[in-house]
Amino acid sequence: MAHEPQHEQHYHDAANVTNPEHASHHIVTPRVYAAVFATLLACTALTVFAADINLGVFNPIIALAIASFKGVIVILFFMHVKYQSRLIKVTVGAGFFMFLVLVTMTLSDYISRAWGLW
Amino acid sequence: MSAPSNTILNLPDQSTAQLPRRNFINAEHGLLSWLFTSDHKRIAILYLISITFFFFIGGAFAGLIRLELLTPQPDLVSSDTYNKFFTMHGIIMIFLFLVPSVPATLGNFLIPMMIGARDLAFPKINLLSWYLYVIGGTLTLTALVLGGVDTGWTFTAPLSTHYLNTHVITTAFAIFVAGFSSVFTGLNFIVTIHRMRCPGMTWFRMPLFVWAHYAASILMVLGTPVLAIAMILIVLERLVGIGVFDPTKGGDPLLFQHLFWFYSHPAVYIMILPGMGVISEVVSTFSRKRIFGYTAVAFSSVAIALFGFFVWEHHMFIMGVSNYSALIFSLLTMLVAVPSAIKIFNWCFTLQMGSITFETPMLYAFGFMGLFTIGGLTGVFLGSLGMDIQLTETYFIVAHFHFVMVGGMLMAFLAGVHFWWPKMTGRMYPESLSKLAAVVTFIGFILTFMPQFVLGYLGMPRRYHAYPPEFQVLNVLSTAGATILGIGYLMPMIYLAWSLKYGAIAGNNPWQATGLEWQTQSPPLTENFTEIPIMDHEAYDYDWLEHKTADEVTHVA
Amino acid sequence: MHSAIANPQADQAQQHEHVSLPQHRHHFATPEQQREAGSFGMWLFLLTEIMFFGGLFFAYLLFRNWYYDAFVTASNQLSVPLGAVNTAILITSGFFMALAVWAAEVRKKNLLVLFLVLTTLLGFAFLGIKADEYHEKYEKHHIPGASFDTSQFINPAAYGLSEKPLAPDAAQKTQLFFFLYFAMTGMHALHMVLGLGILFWLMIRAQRGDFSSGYVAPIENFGLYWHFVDIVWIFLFPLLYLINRHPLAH
Amino acid sequence: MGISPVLWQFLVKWLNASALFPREASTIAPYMDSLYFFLIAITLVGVFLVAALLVTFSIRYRKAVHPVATQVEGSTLLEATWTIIPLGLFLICFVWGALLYFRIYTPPANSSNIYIVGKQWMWKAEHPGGQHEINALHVPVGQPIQLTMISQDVFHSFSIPEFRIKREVIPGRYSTVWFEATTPGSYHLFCTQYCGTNHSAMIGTITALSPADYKKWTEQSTSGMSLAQNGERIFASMGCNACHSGNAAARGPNLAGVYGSRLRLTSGAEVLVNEAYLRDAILNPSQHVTSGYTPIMPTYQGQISEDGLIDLVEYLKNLNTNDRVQQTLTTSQSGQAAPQASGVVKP
Repeated sequence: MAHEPQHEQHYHDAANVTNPEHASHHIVTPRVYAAVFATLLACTALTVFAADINLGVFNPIIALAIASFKGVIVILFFMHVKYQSRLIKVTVGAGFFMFLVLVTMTLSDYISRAWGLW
Repeated sequence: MSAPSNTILNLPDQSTAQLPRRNFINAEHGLLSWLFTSDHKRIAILYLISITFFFFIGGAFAGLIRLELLTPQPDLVSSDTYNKFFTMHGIIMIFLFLVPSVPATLGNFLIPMMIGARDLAFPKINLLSWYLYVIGGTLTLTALVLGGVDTGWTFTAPLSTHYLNTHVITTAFAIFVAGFSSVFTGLNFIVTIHRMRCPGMTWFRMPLFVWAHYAASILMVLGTPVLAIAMILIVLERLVGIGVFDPTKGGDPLLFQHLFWFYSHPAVYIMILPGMGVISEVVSTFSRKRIFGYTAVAFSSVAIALFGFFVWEHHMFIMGVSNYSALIFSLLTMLVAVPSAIKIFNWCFTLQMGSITFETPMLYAFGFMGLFTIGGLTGVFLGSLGMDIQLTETYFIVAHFHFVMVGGMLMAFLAGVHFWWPKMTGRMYPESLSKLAAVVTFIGFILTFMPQFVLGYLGMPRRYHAYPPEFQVLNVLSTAGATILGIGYLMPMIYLAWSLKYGAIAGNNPWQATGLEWQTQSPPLTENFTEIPIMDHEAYDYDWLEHKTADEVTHVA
Repeated sequence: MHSAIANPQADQAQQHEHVSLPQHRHHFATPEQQREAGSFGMWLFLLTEIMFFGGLFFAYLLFRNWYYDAFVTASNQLSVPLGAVNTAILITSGFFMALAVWAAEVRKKNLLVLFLVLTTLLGFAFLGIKADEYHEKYEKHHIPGASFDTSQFINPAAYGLSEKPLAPDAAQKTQLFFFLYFAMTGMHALHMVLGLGILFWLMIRAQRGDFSSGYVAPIENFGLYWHFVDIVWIFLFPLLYLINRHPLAH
Repeated sequence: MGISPVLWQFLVKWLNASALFPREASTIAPYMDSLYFFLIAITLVGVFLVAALLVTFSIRYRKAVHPVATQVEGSTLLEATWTIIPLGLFLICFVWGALLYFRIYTPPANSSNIYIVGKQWMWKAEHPGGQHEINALHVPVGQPIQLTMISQDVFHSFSIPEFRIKREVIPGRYSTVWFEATTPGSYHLFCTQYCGTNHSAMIGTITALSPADYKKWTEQSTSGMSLAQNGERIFASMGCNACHSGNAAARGPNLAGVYGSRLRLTSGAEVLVNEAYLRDAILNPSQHVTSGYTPIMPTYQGQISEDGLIDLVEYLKNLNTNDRVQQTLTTSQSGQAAPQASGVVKP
């Protein structure tokens, strides 16, 4: 079932030079899905477990790290981004980048409000 | 190129000229064929009609506002009514006119044609986006008919959430829905520009109009959802009263400001970027010259889109944000002014060594360049932290954004409508009348908004129903200008309608322009091109145009 | 450069006669172009969703930092077992959705329908548990608004809880937590409900055999949507349920 | 033919008032105006440059004169020029503006404080000496005045164009601005942030008086009780003194001399005690528990008005010794039964 992602029977249209990022289609096997699924379940258990230990400031960091890891593997495998064109990868990146802009730039106000006395 | 003349206008022999027998307008008949169309050109026409409708409603409110401000006393209407007037003026003009104006009409019509595609990537979503716009517009009108809303278009919390009893929820919902219309338009454009370009149409062969729309679409897709969530929070706050924005319950009213301006600052670039695209096309065509520094102009659009996301806090400099944060945002604001300066100078130098003619679109484009320069540079006043203290929330800021939005965007919109009118309808507008309209608009505009800069520095606050008598003279000047401006806007409305039936037949390419949209018949076929074109030359290649053989024109007689 | 007109459709039709499908729309040169455009469009839509939830996530982040104690106490009122089970259910639902995409791609109609049904059932299970949690909040007067009651946080001992009592001003801030809890999970649930509606439509079309001949774009794009909803929950779960689960050690 | 009388009247009116620029009536005004003139100069140069280019090129390269365009690709040098020069100018505007901003929002140490409370649709000014004004503010010339402002409801904005100052008045948080008037006279006070129905009626008059006149005005318009005295009364009547008595065994920290000091909180943070801190500690006490104390103070959110909070803050600012606190406490304890158990968390 699985094809190599590059250079196989899917066509590269010579006339359509405008789409060099044109990616061939890739079918992910159930085995990969199952592995990802198992990892996700394990991570869920891990995050519940980690929440019960007092690690101070590291609790939220670990929780978010696990959540981010889960999110990334869902995006890469369930959502096929690993096998997609660079355009899609950049698009996904852009979404999270803008979210970070929203958070960090807004926080630049909230964090430094107390610095001055006004 | 024998006898020098003052025009490039190249019309077919009017005694024999005919509109193409088959085109997108007569392809199907009946109202339903329009309401259920998936043709991007027909949707563009639907948009054109609906935004014109809302423009004149918004304009009527502007007229009423100026009329009230003719005298210092609050004599024409009550304070509440006045507040509803400027709120409606703002909401209608921004969300229902400026944001969709160029992208949803000209962009919708032209982007597929310019990149050699048969339609946008998602025609049904395009139609859906028009329906969402109509629903948003209808809800706004509903709020208006039910008694109006007086939050100001900025919906400042906690005023909008706890202290007003007008139709805030209806209006917020209207903006939410209209916002999704804009998201879908932007999404459609991005996918179309990435995926639907014809063979040979590389990124750097695209007209700058397409680049500008690409940049604006990025802003629409990434910015608008944040406005949507801000509006939802306003509605929930009103319904449940929960206090995210209420300081007595532990919330922060500035959080709303952050979320709101995260969209609403990029929104001004959503409004102006497509206008800049129009100006690039017009200036190039009427000076018969490739745009000076094509790449710089293209990248400056993208730079504006990117930097546009990093400057929103300059709307809040005196609102109690951290002073250090204000420093960062002020610096970034200065940076975002640079790409606009690049564009202005590149347009100017496009004229150099050109062969310039002065048709109506070019006059509007000149108007744009002058007014946008003033509008842009007065923006630097407001981005400069200390100066902002004196100028913000006064008529200076009103004048500034009207210079950018009306002097800039509306001029560009009119330039574009005149420029592509022959393509969209197959007929010419009356040239001398339209030149008069362009001049009247320019004079009216200057007279309306120049006095407001002075008023602003004198300290007259915006959104004031009554004002101290010493400000009257300048306000009278402004109202007088608004009257002239109103005439300037009514004129195109009338003669363009007239030209639909009586205008001269335009032929395929009356301006001898290079874009792919001009190489096909006017009005175009439903499928745009009988065969998908191949782009084998750069954008704005006037040599190619001159040597192009007749059979390269896609034409169905 | 004299021949400025080509006919790529004809060329491609020669190269790829097998790809001519009834779902192919006229304005796309090739089905491949159509499919890529569809998936790219879906991704852009998901970007808007990221920014949409982003606003809520930022509000959460801000108030959690300002009113940490209130958020911890309020968060401890949520049931971790229910939340964890729901996470597992949603992940499983996503797993079946991924398998459904695979089944469509390898053109196995019955498997596709089966996986779609399983996805849907698990989606409903998630919403059922969520509804139960909402109901519990309702009974405890933890729904923000007029009936919101903070006494449980001010005097937990009277309710048989081992929580650290909150000062009244801090206890009021628990309302912010619950508001964000309902806003975020509610917005997430709304996306689930819309998704389930689309799933029904997809099941009917799948049963009809629409997706068994190589035309998988709707399944694929809906899969993206469904996984995105998963991801939102993957972040909501630790943020809302697991803020600080060891109050005595604190 | 002459000018029509209506128009003439307008012109006279306009020219008699400040025609293009407002009067300079504070020490900040000249700084603001010089930046303004600099920015206007940039704008004029920019506009004339663009206009000159447009006109020159339009005349020299119009079709009749220049029938065939010469294609030019661009010029990196020229483009770099009009990237770098505007950037440089804009950066100057940034630095200059930032310096001015910090000047306007950083009150000098010797400034005297006046409290402003904004509400729909009026301004209340409260002088420490107990003078209360509505939609008016009397200030002395030659003395830096700091305004500590708060809103009872929505955003307002306190603007005196002739002084070139403006600051948003925020609900739930003090904001400050300062000025030093230079010329006696009366000036406009505007609310510039849209605040509802009568936004345009939320105006007032600033009267700058010579020091002698100001002294006279102060004596004439005193209400007889200073803000601090009023605050002391509230302090006693709300039962604050029961815990904040200054005794070693008191349940609340000693408040004498707390203003201006640095406090360590139970959360570990170290904060400077200023007006904002004092106000917030009264409304959200559990977030401002001084290290070594337990979070037993109830919130006074909704129980004291912003004016009352100002009185309390002003009282605490001037509280140097606990003598009077303990005195009041003894009287109130002997006079009646135990005071309201205000320090105890309500069940």
